[in-house]
Amino acid sequence: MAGLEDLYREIIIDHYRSPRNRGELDTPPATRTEGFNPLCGDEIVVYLQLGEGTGDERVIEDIRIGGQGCSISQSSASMMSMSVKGKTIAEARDIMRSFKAMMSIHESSLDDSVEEPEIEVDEMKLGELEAMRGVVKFPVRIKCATLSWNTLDQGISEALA
Amino acid sequence: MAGLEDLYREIIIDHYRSPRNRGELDTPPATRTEGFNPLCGDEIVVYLQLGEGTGDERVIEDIRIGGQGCSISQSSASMMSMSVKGKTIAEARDIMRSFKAMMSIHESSLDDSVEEPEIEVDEMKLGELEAMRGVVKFPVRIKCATLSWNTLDQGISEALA
Amino acid sequence: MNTGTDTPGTLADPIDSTRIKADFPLLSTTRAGTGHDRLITYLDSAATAQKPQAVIDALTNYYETTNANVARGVYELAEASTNAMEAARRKVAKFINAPAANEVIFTKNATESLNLVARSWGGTNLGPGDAVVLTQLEHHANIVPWQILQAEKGFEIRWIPVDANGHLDLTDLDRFLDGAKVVGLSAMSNVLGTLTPMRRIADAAHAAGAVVTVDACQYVPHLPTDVVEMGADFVSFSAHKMCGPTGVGVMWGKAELLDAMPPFLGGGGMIENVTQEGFKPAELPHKFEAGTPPIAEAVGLGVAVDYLSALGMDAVREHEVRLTSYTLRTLADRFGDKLTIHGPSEPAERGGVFSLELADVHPHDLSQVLDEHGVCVRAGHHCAKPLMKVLGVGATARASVYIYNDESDVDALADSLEAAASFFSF
Amino acid sequence: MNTGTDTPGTLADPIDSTRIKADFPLLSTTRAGTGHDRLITYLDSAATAQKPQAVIDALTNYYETTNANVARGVYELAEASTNAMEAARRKVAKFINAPAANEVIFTKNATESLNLVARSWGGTNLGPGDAVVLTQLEHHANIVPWQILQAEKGFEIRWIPVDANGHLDLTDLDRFLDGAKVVGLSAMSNVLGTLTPMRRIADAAHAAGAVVTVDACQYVPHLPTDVVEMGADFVSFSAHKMCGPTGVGVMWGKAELLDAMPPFLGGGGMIENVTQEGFKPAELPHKFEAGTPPIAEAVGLGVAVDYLSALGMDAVREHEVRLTSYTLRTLADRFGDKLTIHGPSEPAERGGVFSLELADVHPHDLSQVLDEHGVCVRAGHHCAKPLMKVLGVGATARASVYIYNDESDVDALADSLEAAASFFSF
Ligand SMILES: Cc1ncc(COP(=O)(O)O)c(C=O)c1O
Ligand SMILES: Cc1ncc(COP(=O)(O)O)c(C=O)c1O
Repeated sequence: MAGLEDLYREIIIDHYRSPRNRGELDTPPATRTEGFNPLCGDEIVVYLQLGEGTGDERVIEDIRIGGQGCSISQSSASMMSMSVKGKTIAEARDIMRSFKAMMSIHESSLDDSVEEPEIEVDEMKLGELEAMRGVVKFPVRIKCATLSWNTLDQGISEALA
Repeated sequence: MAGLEDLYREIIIDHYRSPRNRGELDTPPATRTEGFNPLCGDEIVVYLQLGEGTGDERVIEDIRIGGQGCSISQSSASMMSMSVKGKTIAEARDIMRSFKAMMSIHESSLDDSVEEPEIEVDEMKLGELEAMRGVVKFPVRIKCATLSWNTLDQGISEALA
Repeated sequence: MNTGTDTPGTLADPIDSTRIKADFPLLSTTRAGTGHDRLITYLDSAATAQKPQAVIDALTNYYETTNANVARGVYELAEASTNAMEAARRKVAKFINAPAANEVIFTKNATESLNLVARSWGGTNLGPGDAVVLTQLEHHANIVPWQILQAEKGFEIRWIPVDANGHLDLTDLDRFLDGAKVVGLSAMSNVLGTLTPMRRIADAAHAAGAVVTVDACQYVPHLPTDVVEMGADFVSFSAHKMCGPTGVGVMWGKAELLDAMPPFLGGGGMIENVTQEGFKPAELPHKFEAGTPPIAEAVGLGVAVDYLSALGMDAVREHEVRLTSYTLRTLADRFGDKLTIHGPSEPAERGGVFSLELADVHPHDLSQVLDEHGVCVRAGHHCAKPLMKVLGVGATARASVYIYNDESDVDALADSLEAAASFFSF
Repeated sequence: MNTGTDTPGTLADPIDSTRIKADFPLLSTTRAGTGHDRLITYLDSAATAQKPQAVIDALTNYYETTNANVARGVYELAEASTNAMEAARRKVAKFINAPAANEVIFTKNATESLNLVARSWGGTNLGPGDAVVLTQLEHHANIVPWQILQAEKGFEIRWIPVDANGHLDLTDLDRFLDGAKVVGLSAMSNVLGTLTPMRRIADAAHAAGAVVTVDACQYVPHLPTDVVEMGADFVSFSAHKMCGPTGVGVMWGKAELLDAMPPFLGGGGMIENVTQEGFKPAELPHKFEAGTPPIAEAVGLGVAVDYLSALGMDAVREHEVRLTSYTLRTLADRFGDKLTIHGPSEPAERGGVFSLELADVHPHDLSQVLDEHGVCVRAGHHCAKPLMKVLGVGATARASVYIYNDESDVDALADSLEAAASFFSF
């Protein structure tokens, strides 16, 4: 059985206690996107301010996080905000893909009879986000970890629209 | 276990093969009432022609039976038509009560944990209908036996209305 | 899909029903004191199938080791319970070749599944001037939900007729489909055994702009199922007819349609957010699974799927084609014109469901006598009253076979039919 | 109804939970290899209850000896199956003191029951200008069905507020009821444990001309229930929270109301006749039971009712009042202000459901640590998001007790809470 230390790495607790990029941005020009974890009530709000340009080449000039939830969802959102700030949409999507791959490979391997496509995890892109790897041993919490990323995904679509 | 002979008494088979009062009556002056056994598709049509008078004192001057179904539902309808023809509504209701009591006492005793009111069966009123007693050992068929009576009951209400 | 067979008789039956019967406690043990002091001949699998020990054990095991409410619990037991149910969902998805597991919705039975489609898709997309096309083969479960909706929305219902051999008469298909928005279609008739040309009808329906909702209650338990190949948009079936428990059914639907539909039942588990002002539905499959799902039942269905998959659905189909041939031959040989068997006469065109009429013995009386001989068949309208009317009967006696039936069961049926014929000739 | 208690402490607890635990396999056996190599402390019965051996055995027995589809079969096995289900219906009727067994409708869960009431009664009787009165205590199952209907019918929804102690604030009841046609009311909150003054509200509602639909999910399993005394028109609950199987719920309603309502789901079993032109619904209870019912599950519910009746619901209630006192006292003694317990402080005014907030530890994280100590509690919004908003929290950690819990479970909870407090203080 996985121990609590696998889940609650120090860096996670640190982001939970001192969340980065917490706050709001003026909308417009920024966009505001809400995400819910319907199973537990965690809420994440992502504010996005993109730079000029076209499509995936636009840069995430600023990002702010609101909402409330458990240590995993809040620290994940905080880490996410750091990892994508200043990146282009394309780069942010790359990181997102790697992060979700890290989460979902393990999610599926817990069950029998699953055939989901194996996605390569690009560890280089993850950096500090690697600390979240322990979450996959607690499958119920995966949704906590991915909530902010799903909200970001939706936010990007809205910002580009 | 009850044997088939308990169910298929000769008199029942006789009524099935040679149904009495089979046919239709002109409506109006007669009434026409349909009954269905939703579980098996048996259908009974009861035509009623009441005499003059008021309420329960009116006489069932004529009755005809239509529809289709199994030997039990058809013979029961045939016997019923004989037993109520020429009787007042009040008398017919008495017979009906006795017949249903005969059916339902046994229906309930088949199950545990039942508390239904015990109704006295007035055997004097039943006459030939007594032959139906064997049906109660085959509870699924009770609904076949009571279908025509329930249709009569409804028909009387409609005729009096 | 292989709905036919490869020259039955030349190879051995791929299913050893004697061995299989031993897996089914109700069929392999006598029950003294219950009036059943002998083995019964169970020929009512079209109503509900018996359950193998593995499925019964799965329920016991679930309640003894894993029971907890799903999806909302952080603790390990709740997680195990959720995993067990989601594993069952993936098994079902694979069994019917669904493109994605979240397109598999657990309902309480096929009837709820069909109501869900009618209410949620139909309630949103139908209005006066529209048409819903059904067939005269349909079970009430694929009729009444549309009639309920019709009263509210005022569309027209059209009926594809059945011909004298129990097949759908598609002569006027194009005319029927003109202006149709929905086609409701049974994949196999529960009265006649008719296998319908689903793909042909589905393609025509789609060309006409209609969605296709398939009642596969009698199909999924008996034939290899591929919802994509079928061409269906929605496919509904019940666990209890395929060796699974009562209390759970399946509604498969194309994700793009399901995503666009409003939820059916409201409550816990199907929401993303609720305020006093309103709610936002959750993602698939949860959107359509309000309240505590039939958890143990879904797990049991998963094990039933394992059981059938181990036999192989091609083998199941071949076994039933053989047994159908044997049944049609035996009954014709022994009863000739005295016995009518409704429906297609070609085994490759039908399943093992036999609606019987024996001379002038009413089906109820017939099945009563059969029961006296330990032979269980169903008498009645089989929830297909419009079809009864087409057949010109009020009821039929229906015998139906499954994996655990073999020639000896058919022989017992024939023997008891003879006994009935002689009993009622007094 | 006795919702209070006779001086707890002066007499012995009428329920011997240690003996009772032995009846529940999941609670009395360790499960090596599953990560559960010790007994667990199950404190999530408000989500779902564990099942006694008798209920599990009833399912096995049903499938091994009685399995057949109900109501339509003439043969003995089908009759035995029908009798078993109808006997369960009568047991349930007696358990809640329903005037007639045919007022007891088997559904798939309480959520379906509540949707049935909203759609079938509400769909027929509500329109613009009408009002539906709910309480801020409601579970989503008694909120979302009304919101779905509201979008279609355009009535107003009003909310009876909750006061600081977790009780309903009835100050403005008359104003709320003015023009109301429905009152939807939880008999006991699944978050706060609050017992609501049902009779008072029901009488006022009836005086105002409204019907009362009671969500009794958390009530029927825990207190003696008398639907007549409650003053309710409809009462909904689930089997799985009262030691019964998943996959079956109950909707009780007054016959005169049910008779006047249109059917909910359409299909087999709920009709008296079907033609291509339309259908005529069957009598109660069948009218509301479309399709193959949860047969084994209903039988299992009947056995759960037997089990609870043998204990005596007065005894169950007294046991829980005692355990509630002990819990409130223990937690207050050991944690003081560090731990908030939402809801009424008087054991006589509440059930054994404890929504906890421990300092700044998020409920999810809390329940994760508790699980590490084998203590199962639920974290989240408990399908009561509007209530969460009133409480000013996003989630709570909820511990809930039942017949098999005793002081030792509460002590284990307290120990693990201490462990959590120290783990998160690093
Ligand atoms: C108060 C209350 N109402 C309704 C429900 C819904 O019950 P079910 O999920 O069994 O439909 C629950 C349980 O989740 C509940 O606690
Ligand atoms: C063809 C067909 N459709 C629908 C149903 C309804 O299935 P259920 O009663 O499990 O909802 C049945 C079985 O009764 C069936 O045979």
